[in-house]
Amino acid sequence: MAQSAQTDLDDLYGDVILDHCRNPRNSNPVEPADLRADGVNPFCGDEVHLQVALKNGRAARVGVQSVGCSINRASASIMAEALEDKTPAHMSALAQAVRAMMDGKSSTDWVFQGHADLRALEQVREFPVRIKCALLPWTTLEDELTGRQD
Amino acid sequence: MAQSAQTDLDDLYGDVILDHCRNPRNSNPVEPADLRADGVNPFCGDEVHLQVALKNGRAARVGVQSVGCSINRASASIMAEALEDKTPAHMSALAQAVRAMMDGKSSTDWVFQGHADLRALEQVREFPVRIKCALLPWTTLEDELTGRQD
Amino acid sequence: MLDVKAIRKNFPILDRKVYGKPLVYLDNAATSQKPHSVIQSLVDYYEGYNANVHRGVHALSMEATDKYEEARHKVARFIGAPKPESVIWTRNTSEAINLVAYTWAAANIKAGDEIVVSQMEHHSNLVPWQKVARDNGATLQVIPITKEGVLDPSQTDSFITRKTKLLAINQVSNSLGTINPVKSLTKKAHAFGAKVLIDGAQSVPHMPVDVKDLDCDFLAFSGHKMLGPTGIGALYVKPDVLEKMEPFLRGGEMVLEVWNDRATWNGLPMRFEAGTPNIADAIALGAAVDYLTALGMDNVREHEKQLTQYALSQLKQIEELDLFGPMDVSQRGGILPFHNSEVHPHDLGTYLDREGIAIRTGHHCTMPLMRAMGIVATARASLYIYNTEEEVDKLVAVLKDALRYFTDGTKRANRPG
Amino acid sequence: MLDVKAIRKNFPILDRKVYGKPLVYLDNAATSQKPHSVIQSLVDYYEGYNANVHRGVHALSMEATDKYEEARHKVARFIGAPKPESVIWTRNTSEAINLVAYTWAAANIKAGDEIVVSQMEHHSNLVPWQKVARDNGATLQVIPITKEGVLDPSQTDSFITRKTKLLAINQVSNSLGTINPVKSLTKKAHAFGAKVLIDGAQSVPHMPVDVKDLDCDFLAFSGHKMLGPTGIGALYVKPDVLEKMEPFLRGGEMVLEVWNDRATWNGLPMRFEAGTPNIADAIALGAAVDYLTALGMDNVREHEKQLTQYALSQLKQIEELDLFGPMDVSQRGGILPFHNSEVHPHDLGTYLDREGIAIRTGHHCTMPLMRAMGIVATARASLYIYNTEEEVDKLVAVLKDALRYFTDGTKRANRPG
Ligand SMILES: Cc1ncc(COP(=O)(O)O)c(C=O)c1O
Ligand SMILES: Cc1ncc(COP(=O)(O)O)c(C=O)c1O
Repeated sequence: MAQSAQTDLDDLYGDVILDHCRNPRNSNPVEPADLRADGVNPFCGDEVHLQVALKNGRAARVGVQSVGCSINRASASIMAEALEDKTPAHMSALAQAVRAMMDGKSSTDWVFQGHADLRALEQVREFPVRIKCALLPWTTLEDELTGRQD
Repeated sequence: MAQSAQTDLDDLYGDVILDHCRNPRNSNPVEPADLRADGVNPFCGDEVHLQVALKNGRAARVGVQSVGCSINRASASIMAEALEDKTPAHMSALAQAVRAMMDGKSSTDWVFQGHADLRALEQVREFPVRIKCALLPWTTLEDELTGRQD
Repeated sequence: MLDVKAIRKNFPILDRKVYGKPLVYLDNAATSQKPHSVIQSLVDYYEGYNANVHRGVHALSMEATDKYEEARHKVARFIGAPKPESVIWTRNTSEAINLVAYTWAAANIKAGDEIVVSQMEHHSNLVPWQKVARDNGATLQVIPITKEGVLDPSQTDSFITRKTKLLAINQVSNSLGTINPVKSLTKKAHAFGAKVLIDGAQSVPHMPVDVKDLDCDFLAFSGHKMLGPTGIGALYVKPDVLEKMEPFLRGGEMVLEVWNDRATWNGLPMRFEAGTPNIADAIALGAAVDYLTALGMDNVREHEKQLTQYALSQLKQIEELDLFGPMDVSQRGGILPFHNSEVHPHDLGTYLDREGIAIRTGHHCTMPLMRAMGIVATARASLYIYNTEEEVDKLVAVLKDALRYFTDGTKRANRPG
Repeated sequence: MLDVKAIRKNFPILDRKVYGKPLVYLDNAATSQKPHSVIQSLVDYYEGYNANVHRGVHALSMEATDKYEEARHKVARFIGAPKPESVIWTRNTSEAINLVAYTWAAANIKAGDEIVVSQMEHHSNLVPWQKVARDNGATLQVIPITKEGVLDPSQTDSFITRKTKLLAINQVSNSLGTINPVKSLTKKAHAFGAKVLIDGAQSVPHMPVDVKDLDCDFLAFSGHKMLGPTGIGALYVKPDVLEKMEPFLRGGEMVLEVWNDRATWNGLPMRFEAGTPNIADAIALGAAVDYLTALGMDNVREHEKQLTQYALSQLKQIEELDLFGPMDVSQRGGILPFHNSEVHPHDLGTYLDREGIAIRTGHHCTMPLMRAMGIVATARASLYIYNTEEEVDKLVAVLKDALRYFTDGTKRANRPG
């Protein structure tokens, strides 16, 4: 009975997602940190905590801890990996690109170069109620970055 | 085209109703009066004004003036005629009997003896929205009578 | 122009007979009839994807949420709202106006302020302001009307002043048909810093209405008067005003986080929609908007204008009848109140009913207007997209019969059979 | 007992496939599905006698008014209300509770008074009281619950005191299934002169509820959870309390006479129903009540009790699952919340959905309860008259698969194809 569901589900919970979910990257807290943000989705209890230490304007150390459903946790881990060595401006571009991708907007391919795992999040679009779960890490990051620009 | 409607309508606007409507009985104000009541239905502007002068505990002179639709006016005139020579207790019984008749309850025939015209009001039951019009004179009377008993 | 014959086929109820006569439905200002597509959208919902909306993780809930929010988009587009979130679902126009009274007005109207309405408001756009005025120590000002049933132009300006905090006015009067110059009034009120609420119950169903063009702060209207089901209406609020409004009804859906002693509010428009919404009827109102949009609101207006013109010209020929409202159809919606000094409107209404003709009689929820006109009640025929000149002819013919019936003592003898 | 097979035939949506699988609808606490008779009653209304109610002199309006008021009678009889006029139509439970908060409570709760609720209230029976308490200087008291998810019997009594002005409590918890002893609580509260509001959203659809027996002052419930359409619910108010209540929404229908500066109120229940009501859905709720009455509410309760017993016994066998709420089904409605510490409810919900099984996941509008239980969200299956043991078996089987899928790293390799 469950086999056919798995075929569908494997689109959502693909190997990349499950791998990140089970083996989250850069999950140790970073201290001291130049960027620091915490995000919560009170509806489902998803949480994300983010720290970045910059060196020469680039992420030298990244820490992301997440709680909640697998989509949120995988997205947080994918983000933790993607932020390595990035400038804040580049982080911003990544976050915007992920949001655009989830909105179904044409994706700006160059952003994804070297970040194949980001593409795995695209599957979440087929599960509209879960998009918020996938976006929480990224909106948390964006809020921190735009907050700094103010 | 209108003929068939008239067949129906003549049930409501029967000869008795139209006769009372056009030639209202006891329509002159009575002064001085022992019973005096005024009723209004603000929804449609129907009005009833009632005065009764008693002598030896019976209605010696009755005055009823009405404004509004034909059903209200006919009912007021029928009432004006029916109250002649009645005791307040008998008036009360009449009012209750009319109300029961309009509610579709079994009518207490003795009340209607000698008041054939009261029966004409029974047709209004077929026109539910007009029942209030027919009842206004009677509820106005009842309010006055029960008010006196308090 | 409208293909009325084709339109009529879409309305199942128009096949109905009343007392053996074809239904002539001329009570559209009270509520409109519904096309098949609207009724079918209810069936589709309940047979196919009924579920509670928002946050449901299962397929039915996602489908219902999509269609429900799509309906909000449709309604928003229909009235030219800048964002779908500026459209809040309500039960009807009355609830929409009360929502503003309990939230924006309760918080912003201060002692000494003035709330301005007109003498031709529906009770729903008058009684809520009476309470706000009393509670907050403000004054209710009523713009008088002329004998023709339009806002008195010599006086209107003097009512909108620095003291005005809110102008609440209908765009089309349900009792007179009068089209009020709400755009220019809004401009005047805004010049004094006042907010403007437009009661669109009788305009949104019948003519193009664009909130950006009108620039109003609030627009209230009912779905059931515009081919939609009963139980659903909407309040449009200008985004910057809405952002600052405190919630009205409290409970599920409208909160973000809740503790025992406090709560934070959800985003717009959910903040104003506590509890399970009227999902099916919102979706069906979307279907009604689709229907009207396909016809084109300019065409709807043009049809009604021409039919109103025709009806006025016919009714005028019945000498015993008083007509109310402006005679210039460019200033008037398809609402036709009439009155005969000898025959009570109820008697007329009953007579017409027995011929299958549905009109409304009474004060039409505008008692202060009736009082100002020196009458208690009128009979009112009101038109919509499916009405025809033949129906108007029937109304006029039966009306003549009725007047004869009630005023001519000899009619019975003349009647055959 | 119920003939579930026959019942299922009456629900068109149950024929639906989701992702090619038969729909297993276990989200009844969110909203129930609708039988054909309810859907048909909407079609009959809109195709046959749609018209605005009250005061209409024409045939459609009289027919609509009759059916509409007949529905009120049905609902009143269904809950044992002494008079139909003590039933006020609302959109849903949330609006019904807000109506009491804005009217009776706003006028009668004084500084120093206490409003008592429980730790397991739906946001709709909590957030409105937070506002009343704050506005009126009263205190909100929250009766704690035990680990088993019932009101803490050692503490409950101490919460109902001379200071209590209102006890507002659900009869069945939508998050736990707990049946609260509302009759004895009402007695206690009345002994101190307090009024009692019962949130019947999860009880009225599922068991016999009699307001005379409970002796409550207010009972709120939603039509959409009891086979009725969305957009209609009801508030019962004890007649002597209702008589003294000021109106809530103001406008057409609820007034008797209106002047420019003031108005008098119409009789009951119209005084609380401003504007055009949700006529069609009220009539359809009447049809839903007919359906439930024909089944017999004792039978409905018995069916759910047995099915709940069965479901609990099956779910208990999944060791990795935490179950919530009382395990004694005589104290519990057909609501089955569960949780696994490793797999988030959303992931479970998505997995089940792809097998056609609709459950709800989240905080179920009871955040303070979730916090008290030390979790954020649960997955919740909830039962109704059309659910079967086979469906429970399917739930349990797929749940086992899901837990394996999300916690067993090797599952993919094991899968054929
Ligand atoms: C116990 C309880 N109270 C109140 C509500 C609110 O009902 P509605 O959303 O129909 O207003 C619900 C529905 O979820 C409920 O379960
Ligand atoms: C001008 C106007 N305002 C308000 C209303 C009230 O609308 P509803 O009864 O749908 O709340 C009406 C409807 O009769 C109306 O015509």
